[in-house]
Amino acid sequence: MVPLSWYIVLSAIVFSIGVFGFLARRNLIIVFMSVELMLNSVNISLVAFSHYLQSMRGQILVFFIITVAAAEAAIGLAILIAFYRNNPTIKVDEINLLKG
Amino acid sequence: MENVIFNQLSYPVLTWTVFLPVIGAVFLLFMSSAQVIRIATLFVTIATFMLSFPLFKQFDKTTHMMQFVERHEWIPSWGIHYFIGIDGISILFIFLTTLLSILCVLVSWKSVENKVKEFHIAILTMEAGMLGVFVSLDFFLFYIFWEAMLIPMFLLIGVWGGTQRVYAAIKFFLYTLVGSVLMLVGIVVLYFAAGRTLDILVLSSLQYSLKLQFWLFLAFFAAFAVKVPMFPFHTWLPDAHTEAPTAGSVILAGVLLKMGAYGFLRFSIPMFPDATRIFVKPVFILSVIGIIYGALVCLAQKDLKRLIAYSSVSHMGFVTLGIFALNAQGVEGGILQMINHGIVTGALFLMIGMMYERTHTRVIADYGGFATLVPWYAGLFIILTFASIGLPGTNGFIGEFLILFGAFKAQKLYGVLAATGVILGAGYMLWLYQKVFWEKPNPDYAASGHHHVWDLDLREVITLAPLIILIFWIGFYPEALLSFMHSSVEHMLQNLNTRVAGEGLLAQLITEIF
Amino acid sequence: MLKYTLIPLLPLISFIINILFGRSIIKSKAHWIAIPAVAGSFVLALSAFMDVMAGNVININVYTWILSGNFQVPVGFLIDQLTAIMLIVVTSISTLIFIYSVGYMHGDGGYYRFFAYLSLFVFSMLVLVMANNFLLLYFGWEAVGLCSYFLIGFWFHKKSAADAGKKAFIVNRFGDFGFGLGVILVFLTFGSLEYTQVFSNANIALGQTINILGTDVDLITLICLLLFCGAVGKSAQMPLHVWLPDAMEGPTPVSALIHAATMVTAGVFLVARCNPLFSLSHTAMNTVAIVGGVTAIFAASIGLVQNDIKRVIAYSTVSQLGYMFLALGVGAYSAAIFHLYTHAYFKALLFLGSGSVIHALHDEQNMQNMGGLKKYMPVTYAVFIIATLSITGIPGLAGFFSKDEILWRAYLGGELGRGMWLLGTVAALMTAFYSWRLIYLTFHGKFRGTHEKEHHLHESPKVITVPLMFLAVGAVLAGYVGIPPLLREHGDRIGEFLAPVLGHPQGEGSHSEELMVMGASIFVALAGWGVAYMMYVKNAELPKKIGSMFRPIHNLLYNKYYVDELYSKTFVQPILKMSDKVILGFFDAKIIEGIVNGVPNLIGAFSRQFRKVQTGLLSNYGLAMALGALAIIGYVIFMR
Amino acid sequence: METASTITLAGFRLIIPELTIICVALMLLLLDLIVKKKGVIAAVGIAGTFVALYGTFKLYGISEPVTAFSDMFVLDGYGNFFKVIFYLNVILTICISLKYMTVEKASFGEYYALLLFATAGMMFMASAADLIVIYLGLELMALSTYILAGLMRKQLRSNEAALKYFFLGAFSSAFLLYGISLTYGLTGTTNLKEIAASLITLNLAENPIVFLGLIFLVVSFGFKIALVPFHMWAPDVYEGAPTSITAFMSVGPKAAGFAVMGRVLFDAFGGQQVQWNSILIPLAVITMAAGSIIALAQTNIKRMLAYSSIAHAGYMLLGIIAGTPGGLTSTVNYLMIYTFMNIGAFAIIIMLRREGFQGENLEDYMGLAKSHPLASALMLIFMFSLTGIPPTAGFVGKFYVFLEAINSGYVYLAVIAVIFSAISAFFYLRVVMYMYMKDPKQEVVLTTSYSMNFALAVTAVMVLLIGVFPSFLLNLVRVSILG
Amino acid sequence: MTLPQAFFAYIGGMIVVLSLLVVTRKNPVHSVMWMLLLFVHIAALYLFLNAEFLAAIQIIVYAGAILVLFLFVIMLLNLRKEETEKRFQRQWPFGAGIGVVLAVFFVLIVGKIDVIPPLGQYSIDAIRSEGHIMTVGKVLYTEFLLPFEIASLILLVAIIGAVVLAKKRVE
Repeated sequence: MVPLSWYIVLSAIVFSIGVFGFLARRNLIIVFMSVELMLNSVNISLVAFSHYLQSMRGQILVFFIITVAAAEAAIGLAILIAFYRNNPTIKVDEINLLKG
Repeated sequence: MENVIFNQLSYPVLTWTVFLPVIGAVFLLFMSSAQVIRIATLFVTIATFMLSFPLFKQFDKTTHMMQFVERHEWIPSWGIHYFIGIDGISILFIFLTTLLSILCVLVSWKSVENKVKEFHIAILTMEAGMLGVFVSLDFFLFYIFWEAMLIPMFLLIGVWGGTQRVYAAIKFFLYTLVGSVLMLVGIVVLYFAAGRTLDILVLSSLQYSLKLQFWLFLAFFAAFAVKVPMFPFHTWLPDAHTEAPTAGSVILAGVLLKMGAYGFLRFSIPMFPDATRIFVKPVFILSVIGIIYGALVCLAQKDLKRLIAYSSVSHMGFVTLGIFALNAQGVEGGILQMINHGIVTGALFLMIGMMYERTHTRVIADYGGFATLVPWYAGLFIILTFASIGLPGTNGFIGEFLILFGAFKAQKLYGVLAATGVILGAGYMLWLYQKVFWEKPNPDYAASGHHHVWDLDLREVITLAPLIILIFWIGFYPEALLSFMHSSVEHMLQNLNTRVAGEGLLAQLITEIF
Repeated sequence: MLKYTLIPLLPLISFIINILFGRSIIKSKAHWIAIPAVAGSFVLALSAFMDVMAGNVININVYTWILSGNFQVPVGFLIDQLTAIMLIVVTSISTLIFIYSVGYMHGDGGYYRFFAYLSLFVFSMLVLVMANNFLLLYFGWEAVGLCSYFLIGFWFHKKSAADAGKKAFIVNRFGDFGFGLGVILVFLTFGSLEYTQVFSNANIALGQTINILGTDVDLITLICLLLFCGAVGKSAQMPLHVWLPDAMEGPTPVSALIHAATMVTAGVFLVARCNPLFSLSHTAMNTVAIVGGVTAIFAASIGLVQNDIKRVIAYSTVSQLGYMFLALGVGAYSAAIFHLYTHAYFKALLFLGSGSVIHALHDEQNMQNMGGLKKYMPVTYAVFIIATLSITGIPGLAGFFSKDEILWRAYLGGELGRGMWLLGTVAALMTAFYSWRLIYLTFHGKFRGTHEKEHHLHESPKVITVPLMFLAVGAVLAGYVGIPPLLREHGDRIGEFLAPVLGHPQGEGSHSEELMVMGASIFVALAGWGVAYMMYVKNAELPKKIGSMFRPIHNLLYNKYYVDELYSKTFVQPILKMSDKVILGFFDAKIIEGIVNGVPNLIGAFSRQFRKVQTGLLSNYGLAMALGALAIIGYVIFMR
Repeated sequence: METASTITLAGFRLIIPELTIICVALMLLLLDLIVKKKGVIAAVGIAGTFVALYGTFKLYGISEPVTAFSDMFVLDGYGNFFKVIFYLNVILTICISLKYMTVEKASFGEYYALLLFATAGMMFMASAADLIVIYLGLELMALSTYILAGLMRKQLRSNEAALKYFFLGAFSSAFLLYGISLTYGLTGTTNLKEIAASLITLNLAENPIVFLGLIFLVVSFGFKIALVPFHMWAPDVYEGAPTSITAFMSVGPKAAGFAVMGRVLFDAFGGQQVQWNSILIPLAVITMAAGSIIALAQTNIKRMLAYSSIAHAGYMLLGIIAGTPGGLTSTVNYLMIYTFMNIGAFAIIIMLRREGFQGENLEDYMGLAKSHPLASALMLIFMFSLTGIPPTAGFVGKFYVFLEAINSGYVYLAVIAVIFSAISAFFYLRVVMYMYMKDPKQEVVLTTSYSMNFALAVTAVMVLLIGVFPSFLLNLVRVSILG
Repeated sequence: MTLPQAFFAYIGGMIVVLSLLVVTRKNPVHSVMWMLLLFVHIAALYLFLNAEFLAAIQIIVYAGAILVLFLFVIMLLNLRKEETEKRFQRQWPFGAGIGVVLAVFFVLIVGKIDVIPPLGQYSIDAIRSEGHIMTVGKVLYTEFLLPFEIASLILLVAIIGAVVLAKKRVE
């Protein structure tokens, strides 16, 4: 039997990797993928909890998260494209028109 | 409510007095001609002044109780009432405020050409705010008026002021705001300490722990000391006074500065008697420093308005000294001196404003020999000069003497030190008078010169006349004013004396805090 | 009651009318209001004097002036023997000087103003002497100071006049500072400010002490000394004498009325009035005597070398006032008042005479530019001689009686009194010298001024000379109310008249001693005259020789012992400099304003720094969030 | 614990306001295809919101909280009050944006639909009784506002604002989800009430993992209400987004954030007050500090108001820190007042915007009082209200919050708060100062419209009315929240 | 180590490694590819946890839709020069540090997590007896009806958003 904590630790590590990706990468698309990674880590823990608690809630939430993630991806990439049209870069550190 | 006397008149006289200016201000919004606005404002201020007359006629001088009281539910969920009334301490300030407001309108008749409507709206709202402060018997209501006044005053200084007006306006606003927000916290703490009420009468009748009194006294002190202003919180004053338009200076000097001292009388002393005892000494020291410091600074001033502004620091030092003498003479002298200072310094600012309209300079060195050029002006000015110095026969003497008497009675050394301020006061005021009015006339302003100056016209004389009359009236018959305050002051001191725990307060406090 | 109230009120009404309508309506007819008013007061004063003579002491309260707690002061009048005499002196001399002024001030632009101020002064002076309590006295006290300020600065376009007026007022404030505190202390001690109550309870203060800065001070002494402070200021005693010589910037009638005859004697009046208190304190009495004696000789010595005619008389006044205090200090209150009374006449005469001279010379005051005037101005010369004889104490004239009384009482006043007597006698010598010096320089010899001035020399008009004659009569006869008992039994009528208020002087001496004292004073009067005659008539070169021989002393005296310079260097300038440079320039502008502006500036600097945190970079923002979360986790979970 | 319940139509009665908003939003989408005049769309949107408002008032009658959708949705006064805030927010926003969006060349019909969708999201958040609904409501709101922020597609700063908002929003969503998952894992449920029950029955009060979950929840809510240091998006997004949306965002999502924060902290973690206060107190202090201080150096008024809104979040937090129902009430009250004064201020900013003139720099306000006295006077009222000077509503809001904070013993927090509010006075005053005390540099023409005037009138009147007669609002909020 | 544990070890290890690859590859296309593989592994993990339906939508939605969208955008934006530039930004050490610290914190805090609450009714057997999709469907349309509706709105908003923001309009 695999202990619950293993899943949770796995999820935590993936989450941390996602955070790292978010903070470290310059390419906005990869930054976005890091966010997806974080969401997935949450999904892992939710499914694990759901399984171990014998409860359906976690899985349902995962279902919703995936739905939202899809919507987010659509909007996020649309924003990205709209931005790119005006300023052809997707480098995080080149986007600082608004500051101070 | 058996310890107040409800309004005996057939109409809510105090409410009308306070809110008539506001109504007037609202009407001004719909007027466009500058002259009409001026006349309307004058009419409103005079009407307000008239409205306050029944107060004096019907006032019962034999009781310390609040009179003409109105009390209505206002914010029931916080237990806050629309609760107003006056006693012997506040009634005189109503008089002062309504009177000075009229004069402010008169003196601005010609000097304010820019944004006339806004100016008069500011004056009227200012008047309402000041009156509100003096009639409030609910701390919340008081605070509303207290802070609300800042807005029109800020605009008066900042919009119609001199060259440094913006700096002065913001300094004034922030300085006083910092003081009063601390008071706000104090108010809320008091609110809970008193069991969810802000009724000033109830608050004054309760006994608080020494530690609480100590902190609350400090919190209130922050607001009141800045407003007075006591040394070393005074530096907003010269700037504000100097840069404000004449009407603004008059209101500032005449009424606004009184609010701090009024706060001490209405809140600090009755509510925190034990803490008051502890703070008597520091307040005395600050007052005496203020008296001497203000006077010394005056000796070195080169600007007319700045000189008068710093003299206010000195004069208000007398006021706080008297109040914290905590005896009848000191307190009554303090109150009287507040009125006096309002009259005299108000009139001085009026006169300087009038002169500024003619010469467009406030630098003392630009003047000289004006007694020859404008004899009536010089004559009235000398009256104010001597009233400011505190010459017997003028109102200044009665106030100063009573204060010194009270202070001397309470703490001999401080009474003596404060009395030196009288010498210095004569020094700078006479120096000012000599430089402006005596010696050789400045040829620039002579009848043949570039900037011909003319003597007072009828409007200006009418503006000044009430104040001049008051100077002598109070000087020769101070009972006219003093009689209003006797019972209230006596009651306040009685309460103070019965509730003071005795010696060793400071030691007790130290053990309580640490 | 109305009668007594009208005494001060008439001049007040005159003042109000003149000041309000003088400029536009009355103009050069101002005296038509002022003179009747003051004359009316004089008549009423005479009537009041009669009432007092008849044995009625009038004490009326008009209304309650101030009431605060247990502090209560009425506006009320007390007319007793002392007041009655003062009333006569004030109103009579005022009336004469008012008349004199019609001529003297003729054509001056501020004619109406002059009479207005003079009227106000008379009112104030009358309130001062008539008050029945200390605070009303204080009122009059300050009010005469105010008038003095106005009148000294009457020609305010002259800087020296403006300065002098201001100086007079401020120097007086120093005295009044003590006086005011004294009044407060009186009330705190006796519970009242009314003379009758204070003086009848005077004994309760005996033995009480008061703690000042850790040392116990005798209460009654302190009260007396504080009150005496006021007297020192007003009566121009050392060390507050500096204002009086400068006060000569005012028109001469003013000098005569205010700075010789009436106002400056208020200090004497005050001490005399408070004699029940002073009598209780030896220290205070001795202080009064020493201040008086030292001032007498100090001022006289300065007078020896001055060249300004009015200044000489001014120093003479200071010196004579010193005599009066000397008398007060040795307990001879009535002698002091007597001298006050006689002095009023002969000193007013001197001043008005000098005014006549100045008038004739078109505002020339330097005696070195005069001389030989006796042929042009015989009347003036005559009255001057009378006044000089009187002040120097030549027997038979008013000054002799009063001065002799003072010196005799001093002689009787124990060791200290003996010393004071010596000082007084030396001062009398000097008085005689400088008085005659004045006469010789002014009226004898040859005219030393310009020809143009000589051309215009003439005797003054009647309106000036007639009051002079009246005063001359006073200067001769005024003394006969106080003939020493030695010369005539019950001759000291004034002393006896005042006795109910001032008591009888202490001490008894033998006739021979009294004769010796009298002889000594006559001798010094003649000696001073002789020396002056030697130096200024016989041998005109002598003064220069002596002057160069004792150059340092001459300079010292000529520069008035450098007291003004001393005050300026040690007191005035440092204060002005300190307030400008240290307090305003450094403390107010740098420290307080530094903090007031510094805190907002600091916050502003913070603001400008912190906004840089907002880099605009998305990842930085994420970093902040993550760091924040991490910090919270670290703080909350691991630290707690 | 979990029971598969059947579909109950009764529950739909309770979400009629939400349904109305959604239906109107859909209608607007369709209407946009037929009607060319945006005014009509806006009018329909406003009308629909009023219908929803009417529905909410009808539902106010239900005194006891009623749950529906298997306890996922709760209808109570708390939620209803927030819904009123959201309605006001959306109505006022539509009013002020009609002309503005034309000027910005971004007058899309979808704009109004999205506003309503966002509002629907907020409404679900306010009524959510379950973390899942909270998450979904939040995402509905967030996604709509991301789009709205980037609506000015041709303008780089709008793009950038949307981009930053989106990325950071997604980042914070991940935190939220992580928090939800931990909470779920320990308590076995996502229902707020059940969480509270589980925390007690399972003795989890001191469990660090629960705590960790709580922290993550607070972090993500803090992001929405712009608490320092999760505020970094706010200035940039406020500045870049269309001004009307800035107004909308500065009120709506903030209020919604507070709504869920209040619910989660009070309903689910009510027993852990000590713990969450140890997070919130430092956050509140640095939020007030940073907001007030950094705003001083701003020259762009939108950005300045962004920092001001951050500072205000700090003050509002005091009510939650107080930890009593009264404290919560004070926060909600503050939010309502904040709605009026903030949207009013933004309305004035919008009026300055016209073709070829940004009107966002402080310099643009120089001498405004000369040319436009009324607009300046209104701006003055809003600025003083934001400062918290009586007799404006801002003071009532602050006073109530301080009252409750002090009642719970946080005197020092109140002192800190008043000091920072005094500091913040400086930058509000500066706007007044520019308007009244400087001479105009250029001619300023205001872009006005009837709807704009209406919005200004409503906000100004309310700011003054609440300032002088706060009782009606106080009663309403107390009845709503304390029952 | 039991078989399930070994299986978990493999999958878990792979997930970590693949995650790291996703966030560290220079070429975004490579990252997407590694992510695809990652999703497959996660789906496997779901299967392992008896969540077949989720495993399916993980592949279909995530891998099939979202990742394709990513690829599409990457192609659309035509980011050629990407490969020659730095992949990390200046603050990356901070990012790394935070990642590590966060992981350590997590492990310290949640490492000992265990199931305490009373178990729900959806035991493996219960789900098996009805089928996972059936169970999920039933719950979704009854108990989670409201979230489901909201989710539908979210998708609608996403459509609108994508259209409004990305569509070229003629003005």
